Amino acid sequence: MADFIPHTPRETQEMLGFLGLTSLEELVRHYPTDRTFPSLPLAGEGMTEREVLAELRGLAAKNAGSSKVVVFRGAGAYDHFIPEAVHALVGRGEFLTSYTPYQPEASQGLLQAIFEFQTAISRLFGMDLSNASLYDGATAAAEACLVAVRHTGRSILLVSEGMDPSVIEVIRTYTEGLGVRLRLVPLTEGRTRIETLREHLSSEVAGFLGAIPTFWGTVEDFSGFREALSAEGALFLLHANPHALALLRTPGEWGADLATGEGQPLGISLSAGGPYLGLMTASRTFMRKIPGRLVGQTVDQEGRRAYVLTLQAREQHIRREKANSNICSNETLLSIAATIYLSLLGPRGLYEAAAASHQNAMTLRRGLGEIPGIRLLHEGVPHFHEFAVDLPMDARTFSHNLLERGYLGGLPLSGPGRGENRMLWCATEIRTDEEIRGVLAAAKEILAGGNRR
Amino acid sequence: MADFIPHTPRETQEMLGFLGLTSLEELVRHYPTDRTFPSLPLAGEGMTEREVLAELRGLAAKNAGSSKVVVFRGAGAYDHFIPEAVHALVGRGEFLTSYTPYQPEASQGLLQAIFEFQTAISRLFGMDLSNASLYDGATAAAEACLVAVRHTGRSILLVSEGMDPSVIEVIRTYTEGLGVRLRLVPLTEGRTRIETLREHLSSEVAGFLGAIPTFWGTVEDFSGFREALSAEGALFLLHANPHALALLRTPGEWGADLATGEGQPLGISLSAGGPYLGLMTASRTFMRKIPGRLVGQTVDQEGRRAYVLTLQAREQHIRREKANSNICSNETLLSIAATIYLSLLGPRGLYEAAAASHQNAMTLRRGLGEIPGIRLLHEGVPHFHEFAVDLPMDARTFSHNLLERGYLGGLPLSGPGRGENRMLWCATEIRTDEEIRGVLAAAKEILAGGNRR
Amino acid sequence: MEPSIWEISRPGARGVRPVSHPVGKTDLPASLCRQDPMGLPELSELETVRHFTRLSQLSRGVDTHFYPLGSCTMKYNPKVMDRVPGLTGFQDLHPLTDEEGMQGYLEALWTFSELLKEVLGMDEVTLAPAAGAHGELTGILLARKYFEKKGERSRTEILVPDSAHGTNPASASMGGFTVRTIVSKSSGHIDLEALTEALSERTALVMLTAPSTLGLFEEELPEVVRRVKAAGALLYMDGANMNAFLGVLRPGDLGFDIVHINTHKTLATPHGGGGPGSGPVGVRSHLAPFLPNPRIVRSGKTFSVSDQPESIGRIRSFHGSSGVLLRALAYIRMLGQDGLRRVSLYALLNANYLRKKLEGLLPGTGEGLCTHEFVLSARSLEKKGVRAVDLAKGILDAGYYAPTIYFPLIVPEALMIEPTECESRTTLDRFAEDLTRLVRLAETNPEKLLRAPEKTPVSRPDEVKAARDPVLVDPAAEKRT
Amino acid sequence: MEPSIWEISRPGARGVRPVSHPVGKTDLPASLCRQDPMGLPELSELETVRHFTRLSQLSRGVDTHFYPLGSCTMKYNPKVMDRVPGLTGFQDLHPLTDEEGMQGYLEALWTFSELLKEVLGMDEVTLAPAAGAHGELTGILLARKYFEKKGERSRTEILVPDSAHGTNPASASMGGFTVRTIVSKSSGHIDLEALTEALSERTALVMLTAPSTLGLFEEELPEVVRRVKAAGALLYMDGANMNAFLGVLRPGDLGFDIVHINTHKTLATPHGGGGPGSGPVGVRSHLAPFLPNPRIVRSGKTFSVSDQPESIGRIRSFHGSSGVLLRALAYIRMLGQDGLRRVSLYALLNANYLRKKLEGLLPGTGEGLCTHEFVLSARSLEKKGVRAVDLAKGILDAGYYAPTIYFPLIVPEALMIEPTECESRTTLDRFAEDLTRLVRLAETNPEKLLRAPEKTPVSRPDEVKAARDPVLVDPAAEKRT
Repeated sequence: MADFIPHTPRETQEMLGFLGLTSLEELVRHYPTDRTFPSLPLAGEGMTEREVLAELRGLAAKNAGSSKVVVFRGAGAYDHFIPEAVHALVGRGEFLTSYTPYQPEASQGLLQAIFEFQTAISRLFGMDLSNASLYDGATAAAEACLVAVRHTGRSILLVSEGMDPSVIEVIRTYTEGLGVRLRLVPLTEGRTRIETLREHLSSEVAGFLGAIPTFWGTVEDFSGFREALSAEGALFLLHANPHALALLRTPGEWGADLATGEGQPLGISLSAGGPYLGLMTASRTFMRKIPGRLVGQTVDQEGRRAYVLTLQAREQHIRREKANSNICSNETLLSIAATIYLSLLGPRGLYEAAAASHQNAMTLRRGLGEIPGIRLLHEGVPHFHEFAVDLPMDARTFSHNLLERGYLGGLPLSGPGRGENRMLWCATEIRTDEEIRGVLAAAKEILAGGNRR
Repeated sequence: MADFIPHTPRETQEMLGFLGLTSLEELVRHYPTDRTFPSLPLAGEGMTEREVLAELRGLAAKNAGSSKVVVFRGAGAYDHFIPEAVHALVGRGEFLTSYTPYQPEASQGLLQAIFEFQTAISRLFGMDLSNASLYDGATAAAEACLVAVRHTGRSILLVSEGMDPSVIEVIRTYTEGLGVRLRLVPLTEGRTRIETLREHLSSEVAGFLGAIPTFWGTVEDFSGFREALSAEGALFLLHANPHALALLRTPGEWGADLATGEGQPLGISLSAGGPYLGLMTASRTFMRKIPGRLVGQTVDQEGRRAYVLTLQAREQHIRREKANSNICSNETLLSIAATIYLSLLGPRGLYEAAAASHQNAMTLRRGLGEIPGIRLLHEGVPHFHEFAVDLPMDARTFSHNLLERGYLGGLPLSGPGRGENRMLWCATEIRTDEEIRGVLAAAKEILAGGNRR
Repeated sequence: MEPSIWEISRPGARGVRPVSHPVGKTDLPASLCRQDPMGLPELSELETVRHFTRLSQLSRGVDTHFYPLGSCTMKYNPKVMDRVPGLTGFQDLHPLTDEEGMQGYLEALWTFSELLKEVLGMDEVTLAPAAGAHGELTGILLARKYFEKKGERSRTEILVPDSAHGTNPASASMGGFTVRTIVSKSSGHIDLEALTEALSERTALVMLTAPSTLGLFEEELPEVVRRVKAAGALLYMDGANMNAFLGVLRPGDLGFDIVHINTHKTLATPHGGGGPGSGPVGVRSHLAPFLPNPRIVRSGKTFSVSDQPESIGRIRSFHGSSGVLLRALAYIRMLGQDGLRRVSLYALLNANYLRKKLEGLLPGTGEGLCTHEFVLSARSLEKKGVRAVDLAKGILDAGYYAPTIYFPLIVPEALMIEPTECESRTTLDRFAEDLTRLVRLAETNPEKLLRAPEKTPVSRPDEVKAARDPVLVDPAAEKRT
Repeated sequence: MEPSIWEISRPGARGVRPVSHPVGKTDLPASLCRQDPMGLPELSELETVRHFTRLSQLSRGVDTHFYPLGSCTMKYNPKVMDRVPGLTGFQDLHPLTDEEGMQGYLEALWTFSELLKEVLGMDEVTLAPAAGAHGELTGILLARKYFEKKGERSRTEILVPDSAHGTNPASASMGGFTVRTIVSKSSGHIDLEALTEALSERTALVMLTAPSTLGLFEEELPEVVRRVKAAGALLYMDGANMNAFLGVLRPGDLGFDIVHINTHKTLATPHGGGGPGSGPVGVRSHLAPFLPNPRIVRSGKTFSVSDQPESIGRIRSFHGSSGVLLRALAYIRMLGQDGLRRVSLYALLNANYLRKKLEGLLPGTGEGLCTHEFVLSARSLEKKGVRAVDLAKGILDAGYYAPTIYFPLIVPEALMIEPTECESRTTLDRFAEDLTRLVRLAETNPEKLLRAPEKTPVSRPDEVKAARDPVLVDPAAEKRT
């Protein structure tokens, strides 16, 4: 019952008349098919907005979102506090209903917001520059790998085994057709030994991609990596949780050439996995080699400060098959959300959120470690806000029992090298002591009790 | 944990220093009391925004709102469809965070929106003009009565017994101190007979206030009222549901001098009773006698169209104790919401909503009338979208049982002349046939069954 | 300029459809049915959205500009508060829901009034009034009822200082009282002698704005209280200026019998372009029985709504403006005791800082420290033909909203400036520089100010024409009858 | 202009606090901790709100202006759709929730893909791609996998017409293919001979945009399909222009093997200033096994997520951009079958109407009816020194966003105009008048156009300077290190 078409019947008739037509259907007579107007499994006239909202509200209510269950799960998507002002501002129609700012004079606000995003992210990563966003963290990492391959002309990519497996999968998907060989560099006790890195290095290696922190929540010491890689002419790539960078040594401080990350922790809703925000930063050397939009500051004809899309010679609409990437639409609205989030929290707020996440996770970890039968992994290694444990029972069953008690517990892991009983936990700054005590009590009860179905 | 104060500690110190002070507390030393800084039953540092939203969400979840129960209750507050665009637009910061447009050059958009509200409401009521809103329908009716008293210099007010009792109460509260005598004009079979009106008329009567429709949902025939009142020098006032005016003869068509109404049905959320929107319209004679803001169209220095607050000589900030009313803040944001609502629905949409409300109510009425033991009131009299019935059991108990089944049924009425078993039902355009069948089945079950607690 | 919505209207166009099925004619008799066309605009949803989005952009708010509108406390309205009234269970709650179905709502309102009682130092609170002026009227009706019950019907006068908001005398008048104006001293403080002289056995109520509209706290307030009580009258506090003492002092402790506050000022609820506001009233116990119906009552863990027999009656249809009140509750909860105090202390800091920054520029009122706002007089510029309004228009061009002008009435060419606690020193410094520049401009190039504003969508509207030949309804809509 | 957020920043200022308790130092070893300052701005919440509110006002969107940006389908984004991703249970759902805790979400996405299958006439759909170009890459990787499984690894070429979006060749290249460009006929249609010549046993995929970027539907499409299939290659449809045939014809019925659509174009999800978009891909059954992981599968009334062994693998971290996809689902549901058809028919009506209104003004491409957009060439104005970009700037001053310029590349000085179905005839008439006036202006007073825009917050930025000496990070932030 809605089509958002403004025409009155009379206007339609007059417009058709102006075109010398008598019916709308004549407008598609020249279409190269006789199978027009297929029958679709939809009511002829659709729903009212009230009806459709009711239907979707019903579906939404079936899910165990974080307003229903207490979330102790991360693994790439994090349940952080998001100030309401973020939603209020990015929801403004001017941002929401504009497109890529091809006409800078009519899009200065949007361009400035993106420019501020680039600035905030490059500063947070300690890198020279940032692009204006990519799809998500995984595709950003994959694009960074492609930069390394193109830049070095080499075909082997070293990826830390500590990388989120879904990120590794995406890199594999992106690089498989290009003759790139992916080699996983194993962890030792949750960290990459520089000796292990050296063993994998050769003159065919385009780069090494490490994680801050690892999928297991461990914080690596990358001392000497930059030098070891440079010595072989390989690039140093890091993939970082931007929230963690409020606490941890940055890609810039480690000497990375390119650094990527998933921007979701910066004020983006969990939203069942998307849309998220791909971050890509680089040292100035790679300014003309990275993919995606870039906004630059310049002046207008009167010398006033102005912003424009710049260095477009890298992009698909100019270079076509020779472009750095095929990316066109990116995640601008979410990059603005992240900029607003970072502005609202500021350096101290971001530090507090990150440090409280860390502290909550460590409290949870200690508590779990005290439960008989649960074994902590990576003992003695520093963690950010995630950590792994081995359970004395099947992790999926354990998770199911926690969910029944109102907790989205750690992520059950399975597959090669992980066993069936491994679980990856996370706690963010918004978890309270009471919630932590609650999940620990639930865990004890499940392990003690009879409901291991 | 929030105070929305931007000062850094250093700025605070420097500002205090500039003032020759060393502490903030010195700023209140001259306050004429030694009982400063009382202890309050609040945590020293308050809650984060997340915590406070969680608390309020918890309280909200305890209520049987219309997303939880099917509403068949009206009696002054109506569960109509509200397009999402209404919320999206009135929520824009420029509207939300501005105040009464004292500086017209910086508030043209706001002024134009109010001007459009005045236009839409005056057209809907069929009256010459509308003010820029009052608090709610009841206070609007009371203010209209005061206009009548002032205009005629008389002290008796006739109010139809068909008026919403809460409106009558407010009129009584507003007029009691002014020596005004309120006389209720009784209904006969849900309508005021003109003979009855004539019996109440005298040269002391300031005016008669009737309702479109009555509290009982009945639609009165006011033929001859205008003439009868004019003959006695009394004013004809009508209080109308603006939604009903899409169907029913308007105050303007009946010849009213002033007409008021509750604007809530025009796109305002139920919100447990407020803020709502007081409507006041008038014939041109009363332009300088009505209370509240008025926006007028004029031109600026260059002859461009411009809008301003006008005829302010009526108002409290100019006339003080001689003002038409004490009103200052009114309900501007809600008047904009109503204007957006009316623009989105247009005349056809409003007609459809009103007509479908009427038809749904009549379907429900027929259904209830078929249930043994339930007696319909006001048979044979036209209704809008409300109607009364007598139940064979206590109405509150009946309502309680309906609520348990997911229905907010008709309003249980009690008090003089109403009995304990009377119930006032309502159906709006958003009630479905299925919901109507559902509540009828529930009603039958309750009346048949054992759960009359 | 944006065309009017009737100028955009296209006959036959439709926006949102409220029902999914076709709706036929009703069976209502034609004699009772509307014959006139409805005269509403006809547009698509996009046209409506575009129109009102553009209108919003043609208005300044706190979200876009510094808004030093004195007496109105245009502080920041935290975005989180905007979420509260929209919560499912509040937004969609019918006001006449059976009590069992609105326990959460009743608890929220009850909690808010309990907090307000403490903050105001009063024994009872009503949340019903829809705005500050509505709160005043409520307070006045309470006083009437009180003396009626006491058998003192001869108390028919209300005393109001000449510095008061216009709503005070207007409310007194609406309540059926005679208003006597108390002339202020030249310092702006209340004239104790004049007050004493005016007080009599006819005095029902003395309405004070504390701190006064001049940004001053009556030094002699304790004495004022003593004399009013001695005369057997009640003392009313217009709490519009509560941002000067939130968490710092309590009207009840000062001896006031009745106080109203404005949540849209002190408690950060949005002003909405002129409402909705809300004006809770606090009273001492001797006035509690008369508070408006209905009342929210707690009994154990259950909340209910009931009418009290001695009440002044209803002052509106339902309980109160919950969409506003719940926002204010959230605000108090977020601030906590320390936060509430900081509000006032920083409001005072900002006002005093800005006032001192402007020292010597234009004469102000009062000695020593001001409260949360202050008043300057632009009279000295009259010799150049520049009035307060011209300065205000210059301030618009400088990128701000303008201060309140010509109020309080007792200060000629008044500019009433209230920065609130929410503005940064940077903003205050910049505003002081700009105002200084504008006053200099008034002296060197007054013509420029008389032409202001030049950077707004329109220049000064012809207000005389507007009042002389009022156009209150869009002519484009009339045409479509 | 609005200062940068670092210029507003005040060291030590704070906005929102994420936690209610003080947070101390962590026990992490200093060698692993950040030493550099974070370099983030420090502001109050109000300063942040005011800054971004002002920035928003400095940008035009569909909500404020007619936005005829060709190829981008800037239609109205119904406000109700904005509510959907924020619903509790969607917005707060962790993507790795146990399946039992996300049945409603999985059902919604499954329902949407079922609908898309029907709308596209394809056998399977993936909702994973984050944008149109991402969908293209997905389709190309599917083709690679398909031929790999089929043992036809020698198919290493992708044919792309020269009228295609730049993303087509770029995606092909990212997928590891060699791109061969097919030159179009002067009419803008595909050159069947050139295509036939280019087709070989090395051809994996032919990527067509249908209708083409010139706003024309290939007349000889059935023959194109026949020849591509005969060569053993797959046929890809870039569905960016689906607004020309939504509900009218189905790519599957035409013989395409793979198609992507852009929900932010055809299905009215907001463009967000450059994203998030979403680019679902539909395929015929022979390609279904290779769709990206994870897949949403229904079994009875239960939905689950699983990986398929032959998949090309993951193309992003999680399932898809649900915040976008759920909006699109709402849109389809609201329109129904008739509404979907009307979208295209009215998009065509508007484009053809506006094109005819402009007839004779500037040369266009194609004979007869166009589809949902059309291309004009401003080459004739070059003699006056006016280029397409100058006309675009004039259009900004006239109160619109500008059409796409310099695309498609094969039309010199191209202006690509797409009005969408959402604009009223009034808007089209006014735009036609304004464009006519501007073209006349180009002839009579070209200087005026070369100076345009004059009514925007800035005039033309120096793009050469921006590229020659790139400033990509705010210098004000650098200073604060």
